[in-house]
Amino acid sequence: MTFAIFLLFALMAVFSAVMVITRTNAMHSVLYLAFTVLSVAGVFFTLQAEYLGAVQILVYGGGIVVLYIFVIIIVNLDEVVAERRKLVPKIFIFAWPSLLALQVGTVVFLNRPAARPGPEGGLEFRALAEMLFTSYALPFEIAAVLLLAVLIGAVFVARRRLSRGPD
Amino acid sequence: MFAWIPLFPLLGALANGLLGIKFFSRKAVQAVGVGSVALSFLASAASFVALLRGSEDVLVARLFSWIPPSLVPLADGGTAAFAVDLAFRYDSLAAVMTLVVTGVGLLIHVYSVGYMAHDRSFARFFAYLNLFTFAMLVLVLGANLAVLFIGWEGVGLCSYLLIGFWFSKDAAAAAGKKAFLTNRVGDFGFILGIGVLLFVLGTIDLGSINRLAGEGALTKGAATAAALLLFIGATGKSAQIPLYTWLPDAMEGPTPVSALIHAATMVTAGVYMVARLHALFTLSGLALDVIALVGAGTAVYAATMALVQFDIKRVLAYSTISQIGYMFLGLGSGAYAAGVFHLMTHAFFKALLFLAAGSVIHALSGEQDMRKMGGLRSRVPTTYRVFLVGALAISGVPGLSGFFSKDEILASAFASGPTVAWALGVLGAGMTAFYIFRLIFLTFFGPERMDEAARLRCHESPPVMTVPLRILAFLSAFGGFVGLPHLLGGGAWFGKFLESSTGRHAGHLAAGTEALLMALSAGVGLAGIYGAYVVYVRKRGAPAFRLKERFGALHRLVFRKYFVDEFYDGILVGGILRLGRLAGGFDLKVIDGLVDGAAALTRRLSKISIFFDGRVVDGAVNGVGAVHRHASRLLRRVQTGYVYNYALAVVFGLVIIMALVVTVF
Amino acid sequence: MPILSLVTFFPLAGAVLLLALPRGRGKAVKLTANIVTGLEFAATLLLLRGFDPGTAEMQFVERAPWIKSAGIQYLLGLDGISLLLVLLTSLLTFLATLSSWKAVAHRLKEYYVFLLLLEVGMIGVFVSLDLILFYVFWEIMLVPMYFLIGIWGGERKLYAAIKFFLYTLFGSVMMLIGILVVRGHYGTFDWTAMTGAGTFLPAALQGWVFLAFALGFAIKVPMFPFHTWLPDAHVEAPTAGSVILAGVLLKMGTYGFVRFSLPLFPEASRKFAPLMVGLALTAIVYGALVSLMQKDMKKLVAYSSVSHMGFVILGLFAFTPLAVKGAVLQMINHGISTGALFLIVGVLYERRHTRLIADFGGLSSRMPVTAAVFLVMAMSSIGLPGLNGFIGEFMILMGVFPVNWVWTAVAGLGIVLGAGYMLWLYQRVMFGRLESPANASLADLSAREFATFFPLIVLAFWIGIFPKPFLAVIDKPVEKIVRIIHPETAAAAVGSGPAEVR
Amino acid sequence: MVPIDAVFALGIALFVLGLFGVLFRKNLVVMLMSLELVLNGLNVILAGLGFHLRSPRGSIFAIFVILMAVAEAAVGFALILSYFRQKKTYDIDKLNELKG
Repeated sequence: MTFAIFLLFALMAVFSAVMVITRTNAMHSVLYLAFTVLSVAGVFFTLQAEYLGAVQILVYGGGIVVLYIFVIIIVNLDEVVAERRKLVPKIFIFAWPSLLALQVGTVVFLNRPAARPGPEGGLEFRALAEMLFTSYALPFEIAAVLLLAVLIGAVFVARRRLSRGPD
Repeated sequence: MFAWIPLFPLLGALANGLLGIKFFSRKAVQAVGVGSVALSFLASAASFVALLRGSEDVLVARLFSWIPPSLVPLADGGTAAFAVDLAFRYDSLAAVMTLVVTGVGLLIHVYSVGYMAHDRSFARFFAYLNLFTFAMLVLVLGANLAVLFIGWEGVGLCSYLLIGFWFSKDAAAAAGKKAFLTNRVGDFGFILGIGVLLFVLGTIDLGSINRLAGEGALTKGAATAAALLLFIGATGKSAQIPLYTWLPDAMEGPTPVSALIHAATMVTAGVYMVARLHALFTLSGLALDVIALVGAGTAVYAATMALVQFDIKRVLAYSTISQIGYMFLGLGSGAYAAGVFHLMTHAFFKALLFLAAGSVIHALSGEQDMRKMGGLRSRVPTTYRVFLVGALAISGVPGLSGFFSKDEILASAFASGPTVAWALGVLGAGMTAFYIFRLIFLTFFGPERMDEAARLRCHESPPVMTVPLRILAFLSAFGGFVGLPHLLGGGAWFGKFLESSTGRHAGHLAAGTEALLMALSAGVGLAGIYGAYVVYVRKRGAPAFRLKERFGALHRLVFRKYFVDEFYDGILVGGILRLGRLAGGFDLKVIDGLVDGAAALTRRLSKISIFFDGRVVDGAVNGVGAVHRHASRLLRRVQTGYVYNYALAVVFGLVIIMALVVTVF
Repeated sequence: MPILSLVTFFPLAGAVLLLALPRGRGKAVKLTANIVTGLEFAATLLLLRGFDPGTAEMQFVERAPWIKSAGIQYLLGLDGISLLLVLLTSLLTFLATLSSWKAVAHRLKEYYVFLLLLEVGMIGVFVSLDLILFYVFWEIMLVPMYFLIGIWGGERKLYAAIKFFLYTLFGSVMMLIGILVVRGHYGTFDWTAMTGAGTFLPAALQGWVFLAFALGFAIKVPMFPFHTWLPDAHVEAPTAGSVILAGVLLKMGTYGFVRFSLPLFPEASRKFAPLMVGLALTAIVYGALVSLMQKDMKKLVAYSSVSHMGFVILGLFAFTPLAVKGAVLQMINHGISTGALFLIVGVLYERRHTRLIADFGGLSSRMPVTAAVFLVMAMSSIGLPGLNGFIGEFMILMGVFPVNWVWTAVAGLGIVLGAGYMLWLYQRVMFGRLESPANASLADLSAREFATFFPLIVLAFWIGIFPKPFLAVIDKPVEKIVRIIHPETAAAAVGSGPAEVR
Repeated sequence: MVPIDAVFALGIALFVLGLFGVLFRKNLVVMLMSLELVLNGLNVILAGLGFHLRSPRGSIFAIFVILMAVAEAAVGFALILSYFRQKKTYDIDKLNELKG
């Protein structure tokens, strides 16, 4: 049963991902991206990562995707029609990522860890929180600082150009 | 006591060089310059007296450890601690040398006060001159080969600086460089010689080398190798075949310099060095023969060139080369004391000749071409008289200093040297007399050939120049009596005095033979003078012109100095320069080409496409290879500057890494 | 007191201080930089106070765990060899800073910051005893040098900077692989533990690791045929960059050989000695030949460095104590004389904005003090007895002779050629007629410029006349290294008591 | 019960689709979106492994990845905005400053 739901979400995710990268209109891409993100959140739920799923919806769906929409509205440009890659034969663009996927797949499938027995019915939030704030306290703090830096940096980069006035 | 001798010129050089150029008046400069050498001369004299009175034959003053000991393996499988002390050694040989250097040096310093009076760089000149005196004294006092080498190179440096003293003259600057470089070629041998001695003996201390060589601590082969290598150094410094070409060019320097460095002292350093290591050289008969033959050969060879030169200083320069050849002939015959004796008398009369020539040049406002002189006898009488004394001395006229020393050399060559060398020596003696009197006749006799302006300005030199000339003339005339041979009732005192440092000369001749040889050498000298008289005075140079026409090619050959300079410049120097250009091209084309090719991918990243294109194309055109071009053309396309292409590169890198991971795990 | 850390990171503090200064205050920036490098030099001099020349062991050792999981330590220490190089580094950096007072006009602050960072890297290389730490400093130093060349360099600065960077990076990557292999054998990155272990890598492996290290070092030295980055980097670098490049950076390669290759891979060192010596001899003659034909003063001096560094390698791989000591001393000598020569070229360049020899001539009459300084340094470079160059070259030549006289002979050839290019350069620049009107009004050395040369001149004479203090410091470490390479000869020397003095 | 292989397959699929997007598209914004896809693919694998091994670590790492995605998006947008203000385009083909 769970697997069926997983498959459903997975197919939705893949489909909308394909749409994301193939739409010529950026706004359409964004919408499909939102779909993908939500589907992946669904996948998370089927994998009993409820907290992660929640974060995915809140942060990705509510934050990042909305941000994309804003940006597209602000710059407000249509997709350039000609999709043209310079110089590099297209074959490489297919070949290398595919090769990479193949390799990753080989590694991952060949090195599958044995499943650890455990209670069905989801991981406890408590365990996650405890681990996050004890073993991973330092990375957590660093991540916080990173976010702060990004905040300042982004504001700075975007603002300084503005202050130069319209050019 | 004797360790003070070199100190004064050093202080003088420092004072004049560092302060004098800016702050000293002319008077102060000359007081410091001349005074320091005078003090040094006094110290030498005092040391000499002390040596005569004292019971010690050898005094050693160890100043401090220069290069502290380090282990080196030796030829016999052992190890030795190689250490060099900055130490001075004073014995009879050093005593003679210091007296000559400081004595003649002092006179030349005094002379320079007058000669250089109008030069702008007065202080610099005296600083160099003092520095030279210092270096020369270090050379003759050094207790080991390394300290000797300090002086050896030091005099070379000063020679370089003084030849190029008028550095804005291109010829002077080039001549200085040539002198230094030629000497360097010799030093190459010298250093290897030191290496051999260190390797087989484990020491480079002069006293130890002589002692060990005397004890037979080294094989004949090793001795020959060391001796010949050191002799290469000597040929450079003393301007012998094949490294003599720098000396005539060195005449670009001021005349006092030519007198001091290129006649009296520095160029005889090779002679001194061989005499200093007499025990080593004695061990190797081959080396001695080589030295004797090179010496005799040079003596004649240089004399032939002196016969045809017109530049008054160049004649003297070739004469110097020739005379040093005699000294080496003496050394090569095993008569070390005789060689040193000639070194001393030569210092007197050649310094005299140079300074007198300088006086002539001074009188004619810088004219050096003898074809524009003539008839100067009455215009510069003092100069003429002293010049005549010097000429007679060098010609070997009996009674003057040159006679005694040259005769002693020829006698020893006859007794124990190769006979060919002796014969050449006699031939050279005649030529010597001829060319020096040719010079006198051309300069002081005959019609006045200078132009009107020069004739009017022509004047005798001031006393500050003529007094040293007179003193040198006195020494040239009578300096030989310190070595008056037994045959003439003397005690050969000079040779005896030197015995403690250069050993006793083995070869002895019967009194009759000796007398015969003496008569022969005197006769040859007089014949040479007469020949010159006939050619240049009685026939007014006519025979010379006829000879010149008759043997045009030969004359041209000799006049152009056997084209040796051209050979050296064209073949050797030119060859080296060509090699350098080749190497530079190799660097640029091949190595860089390879590097460029290999690094093409990464290089392109660096956005230097314009230059690089040129380089790639050039490289290809120049035959680095078409592969190179194709590879780079392919790779160039990768570097588009577009972000996604770089992203693709990243993916590609990931693929590679993953491939590694897949294969490894 | 962790004096080595202090010495190493003091310039870093200076750099931070500089960053804090406001941008417009050029003079304050210059002053601060000069004071910092001056203090740094004084601080390195302090090392002399506690230094004991009587031991071959590392001194002032500081040890702290750094990356525990990988067994990497923060391990500093110094012996006589590194001491001299540290002193040379701090002195040359100080002089380079002083020499840039007027030469650098734009981006002052960054310039001095990079200079100081460079100093951190260089000193770090000379004092670190953990291989990874060494590697880190080795790489750190690349970055500021890259920028110094790339930003303040000449026309082809980018090309030169990239070439420099790639060449040396390539070399150091090989070295890193070598380091990891070494660690595989010893289980530690600790140099003192490795040399104290008494075992070495298996012979076959040693060869490969030696080559990996050697490549890294050889590129830095630079040995023939890896030398072509040097002329470009030198020509394009600003004066201070050239001084440091020639004076210190090249020494890092030879230092690497002395510190790591010889004691850690003695068998391989012996095995590859003919190769190394062959390359060194090639470099000596080749560098000199190429120097002869250069038209650009800086290039000439750069190629002469190739030749001189060949001497150092030659001395190191002769393995006799005399030659190795000579080689170590020659590193210092080369830093002094070539550093000074680059400073002189810088002085001329500042005045005329050209480095072509043909643009000069007859300067002696306008710039007598410069001419005198130039002469002293040219002579020092040529190896005139009484100046520093001679001691090193002489010791090397004499120390090499017993091993193979042909080596000495070939190297001697280099000395002859060395005099050739240097004197020819001197003749063309300083002698002759003053023909170009642009040269007629050149000013002689200013007091500041003279101050940059003065310590170098003093050192040149000092080492030339009384080298004992310098040689005494390196005596024991060098003998220890030679003992590792040639246990049998050292044993013989010890067995027969003090060597026979004749 | 979800088999881990399926999770891997989904993750890799999203990852590669994202890569294609980055490589093919020339619209900067879409390129950034594709990067999000890549990160999502990664997150799926992380979550799957966490589930598979009964460990909260999978989620924790995924949270950090999301965090990074946020940061990347923020900086990316800032750059796009300032770039756009200069060039009036977000066509990546015009952005070849790296070529110098």
